[in-house]
Amino acid sequence: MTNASEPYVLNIGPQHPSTHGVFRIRVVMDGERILDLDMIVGYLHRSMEKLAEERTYTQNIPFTDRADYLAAMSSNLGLCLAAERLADVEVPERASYLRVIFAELQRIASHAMANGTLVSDAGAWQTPLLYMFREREKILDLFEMTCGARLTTNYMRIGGVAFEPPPEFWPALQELVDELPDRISEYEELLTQNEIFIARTRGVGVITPEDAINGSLVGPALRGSGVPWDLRKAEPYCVYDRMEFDIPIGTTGDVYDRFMVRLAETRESVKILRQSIAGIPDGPHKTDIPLALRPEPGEVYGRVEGPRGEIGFYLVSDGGPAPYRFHIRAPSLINLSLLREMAQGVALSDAVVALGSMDIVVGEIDR
Amino acid sequence: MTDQPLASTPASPPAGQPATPMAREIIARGSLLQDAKNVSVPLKAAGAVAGLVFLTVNAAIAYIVIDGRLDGEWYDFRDLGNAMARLRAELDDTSAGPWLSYWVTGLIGGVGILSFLGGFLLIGSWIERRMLARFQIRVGPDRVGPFGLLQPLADALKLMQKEVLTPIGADKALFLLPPVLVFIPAMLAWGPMPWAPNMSYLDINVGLLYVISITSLSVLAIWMAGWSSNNHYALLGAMRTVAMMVSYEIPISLSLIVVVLLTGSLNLGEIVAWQGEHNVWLGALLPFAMFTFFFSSTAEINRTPNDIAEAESEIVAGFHTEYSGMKAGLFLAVELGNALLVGALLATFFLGGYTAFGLEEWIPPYLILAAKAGFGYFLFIWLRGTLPRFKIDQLMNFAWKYLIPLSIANVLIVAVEASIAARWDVEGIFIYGSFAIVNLALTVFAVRAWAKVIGYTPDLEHPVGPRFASKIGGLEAAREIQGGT
Amino acid sequence: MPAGPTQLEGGRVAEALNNAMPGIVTTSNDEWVEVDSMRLGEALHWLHDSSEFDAAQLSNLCGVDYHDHFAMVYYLQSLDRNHQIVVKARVADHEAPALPSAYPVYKGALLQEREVFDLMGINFEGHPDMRRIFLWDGFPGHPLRKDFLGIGEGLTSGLRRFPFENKENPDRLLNRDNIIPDPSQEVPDGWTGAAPA
Amino acid sequence: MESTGVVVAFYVLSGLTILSALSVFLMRNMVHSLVFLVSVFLGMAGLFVTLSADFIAVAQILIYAGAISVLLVFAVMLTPLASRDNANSLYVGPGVILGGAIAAIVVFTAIDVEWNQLTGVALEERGFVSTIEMIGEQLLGRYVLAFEVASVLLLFALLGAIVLVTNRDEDDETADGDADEAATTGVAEDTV
Repeated sequence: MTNASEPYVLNIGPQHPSTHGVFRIRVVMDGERILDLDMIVGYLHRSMEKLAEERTYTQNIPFTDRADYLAAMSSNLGLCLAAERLADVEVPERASYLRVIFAELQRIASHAMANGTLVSDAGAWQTPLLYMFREREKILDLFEMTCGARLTTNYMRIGGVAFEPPPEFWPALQELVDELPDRISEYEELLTQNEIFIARTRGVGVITPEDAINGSLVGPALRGSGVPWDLRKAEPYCVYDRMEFDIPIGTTGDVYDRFMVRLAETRESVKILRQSIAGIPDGPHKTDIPLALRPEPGEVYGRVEGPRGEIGFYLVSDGGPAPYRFHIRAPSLINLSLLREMAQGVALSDAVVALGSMDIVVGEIDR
Repeated sequence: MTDQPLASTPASPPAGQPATPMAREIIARGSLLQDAKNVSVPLKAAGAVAGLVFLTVNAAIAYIVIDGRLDGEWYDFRDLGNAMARLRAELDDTSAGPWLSYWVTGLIGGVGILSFLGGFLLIGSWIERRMLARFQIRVGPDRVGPFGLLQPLADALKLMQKEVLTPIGADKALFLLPPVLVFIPAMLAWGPMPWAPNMSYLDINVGLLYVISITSLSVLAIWMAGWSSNNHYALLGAMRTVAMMVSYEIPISLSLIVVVLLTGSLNLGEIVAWQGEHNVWLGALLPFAMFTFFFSSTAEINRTPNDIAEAESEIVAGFHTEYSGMKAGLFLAVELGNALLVGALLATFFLGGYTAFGLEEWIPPYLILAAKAGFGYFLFIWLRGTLPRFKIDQLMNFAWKYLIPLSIANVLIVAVEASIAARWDVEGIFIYGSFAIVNLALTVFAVRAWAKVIGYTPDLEHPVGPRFASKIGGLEAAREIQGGT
Repeated sequence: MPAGPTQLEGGRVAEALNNAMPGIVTTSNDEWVEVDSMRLGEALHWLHDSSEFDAAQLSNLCGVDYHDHFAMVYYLQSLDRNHQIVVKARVADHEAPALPSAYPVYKGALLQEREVFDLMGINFEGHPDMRRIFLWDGFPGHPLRKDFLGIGEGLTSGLRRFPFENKENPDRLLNRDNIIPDPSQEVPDGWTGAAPA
Repeated sequence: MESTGVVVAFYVLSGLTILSALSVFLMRNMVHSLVFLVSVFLGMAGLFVTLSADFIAVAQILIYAGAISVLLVFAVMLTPLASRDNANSLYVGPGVILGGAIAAIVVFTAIDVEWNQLTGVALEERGFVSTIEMIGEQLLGRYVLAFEVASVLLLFALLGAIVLVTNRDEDDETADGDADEAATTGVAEDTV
């Protein structure tokens, strides 16, 4: 006896609590089980890559804020590194340290957001999210103190950073760094031993290391599958080669592993922050560059390890003040390459959690 | 003042000072103690006199209560049922006949229950939001009225102003009914609740069965809402609700059968009286039944961790996705009311109802029951602020593989105990004390043994947490690390 | 000199590719290796399977419009060896560009190739789901092409000169001197930032 | 007690029940029919209440309105083309015959039975306090065999339902399948 049931189409999004933005998935479902899905993006497409061809390299930095609006610092850094390599600009050491500090602060803030929304997707009604927002708020306060903006920071510059942090920045940062390990332990106690959370996330959305590498996954999604790959170690930029830290990796590549990897990375970021605060030298915070930077004709692919993984900037220069081609390698988009495989045949609840664990930012997907 | 530059605010606050104006304002408010010190002497004296008068009046009431002069009289406010009985007797004597007394007392009782519920619905969402805010280290609604108390009123006004939409393709008749229909069981189930020894609106012999059967009716309204909306989210939510209700009705019934076995009555008033008489709360005697009842109730009324029928991260709002305006508000209100109802039922069945070890002689018993129901409601808020949500298959497994077999075993054990208690004439404290210990031990043992039989091992026992690599690599490195452990 | 710190010499890759599949490399320099666009799939497959190059992951792919032809750039990387290989393919047909898809080798190409198809109009043969991704079906043209929306003959898209740039000395540093004064934006004397009374 | 209230309640409830019962087969939409069927169950429960049969009334709500209707909900939802026209049936002929036969039995019983036996005798005089104790004593005393046989029958029905629903060829149980199974078995067990 067979219970033939009729598949139906469910539109998740573009306005849906768990798509984290205007992102739409058309799902073919059989009861509670997902048979097939089709991802529909582009609601937030602002054609940054085209617009960038009409603007100077410095003018393009704000675009990177708006691409990944949850990790503006990291995107800023990626573009600046690429442009610096293309135009051969030297960066003062203090600026490199400041960049590391802000990139790591941004990583903590972004991971807090990612983990918070993941737990929210798993059904914990906002409590973990708001706990994680507590530290994020403090980090955003530090950003505001330094550059006046909280989300779209536009802080990095080609050749350094825009401003020297104000004097009150350093004690506030020290205080934050001192209390962060305790806070992270609090989240661990709250969630990692919670049986319901484990039941919801373990064995869900499993990605094997082979698939993860082949599917171009990067960042915590790749490390959650057990692949120890981190650009901060593989291709050290700024002063990461002087920092001591480990790469947390998962075991099975499920949602829980990705969650734990993000949590552990936060601890590693605190380690890096400590070393940066201890090691930061005096000196200028930027080098002056021409108002309209005109790099030699050529091309460059600069990349940094953002909170969501490898943020790459492919720049082609034809000698003019604006890039001839400006391409952002968006980890949020490319991490979704395996979404279909991950969600096929699982229940809707699992798919939602799996999507949440990939930590997408729609601004970056659509650009 | 006009030519003062606008940029007069300090650039940054001194170290150690709160950064934002609102935080400064909050800190500058000062404490209650300081406010008290500033009170003038005459006012203090007046307060002292008022306090003395209050104490004297209380002492007088206490004396009268101990003296027993209030018992059963119509002015005895510890039991509003007495006044009603007096009223009925008066009305029965009139020429109009008994129908008048039925009408009048029925109306008074109904209005009483409705006004209690209505009052709770007004304040309940405020309590829930404020408490959740405390759990979530934020302030919560505090703008409308004192402490934000008028927030629910403002919300209701806002909801009423909103357009009530009926989706194209919806089944109009069935779409209009459910917001009203869900209210009916939620109200009717309050009928047999014993508020005090003589204070029960619907004192029927099958009270417990009545509560179970009435609450099982709401599933139909919910299903109608989901089906008629012509929306897949609504339908999914409705079908989830139906499946959950059907599954969790059984553990609930089994856990209440245990109560009936021990107390020997289906009448809620008698169940509470039994607990008062033996000076024991059934929750202590029947821990497993209490847990089953509470957990299954969360599934029945869609509260965390079992709120899968309206899991907002999955199916938006479940069965009431398509409802807008006050209709959605009615669904939310019913949810609140149901939470309090389950709290009251939990109190009645397992926490001694209106009794509190003799305290009900002093404090009006209905206040005790309200406090206990409020405690149950607080438990729901606590859960909501703490736990993630289960998946539907996990919940189904939990009901059918764990709760139901264990509940049946529980019924068997308690049946044996009840017959022992009926046949063995020993002091209550010994026999029920031993039952409490035995049941607790059996519960722990049985749960663990059953988990072993089913083959469940909690993930907690395996090592969790990430491993750390100090150097980078790809697939080979991953395999090496995997193989190394 | 290779542009990236871990990038392999293009010549070395070209030599190995040519040894394995003669004639597949059209040109190479120290940064990249350009392969025959019709045999791109073979090249990627070989690089993916080769134990020497171990190009396990497709890190980035991107198309560039050079007015008369397109160049597809593939950034491959080996995680175990920690190096990067840049493979380019020249798509000569500017009217109906087509190229073998990298999807059979790299699943990560799924969405990136759709993006290139959408914005650049290059058709990938063998891609399972070749549809527009950001723009809607029926959108006129492909925005990232340099001739998008019919830029006329003799004109090019892009920024020729930055308006505030100092014409006499374009390499002067970013400071006040470098900005051409604009009378309408002149700051009045004694301006303190306060709003006018 | 022949008070006017009971009489009014009787007429209201019977009117509701009969109208709903008519609507069950006059409605073109299967879901509407189902809703009216529940209304019939509730009306009948109300009629039981007017007869002082509180246990039967509550059991009527619990089993029929609460459980059987949920079973029907699942039946409707699992029926392909659930929203089709109700008149569009293959079995008009057998349906008419069956309905006629049942109607004949009901009419015959209604005429044949001497209904007026209990009229005018107050229940208190017959020592009738609580139906539930009486029912319990009768079920576990005089009719214990029938009770047990019915239980065993329902147990077999329960097992049969599980066996029928279980996928034998493969052991992948979906959440959906679990839910269906739960619903079917749940109702069966409720009636036990």
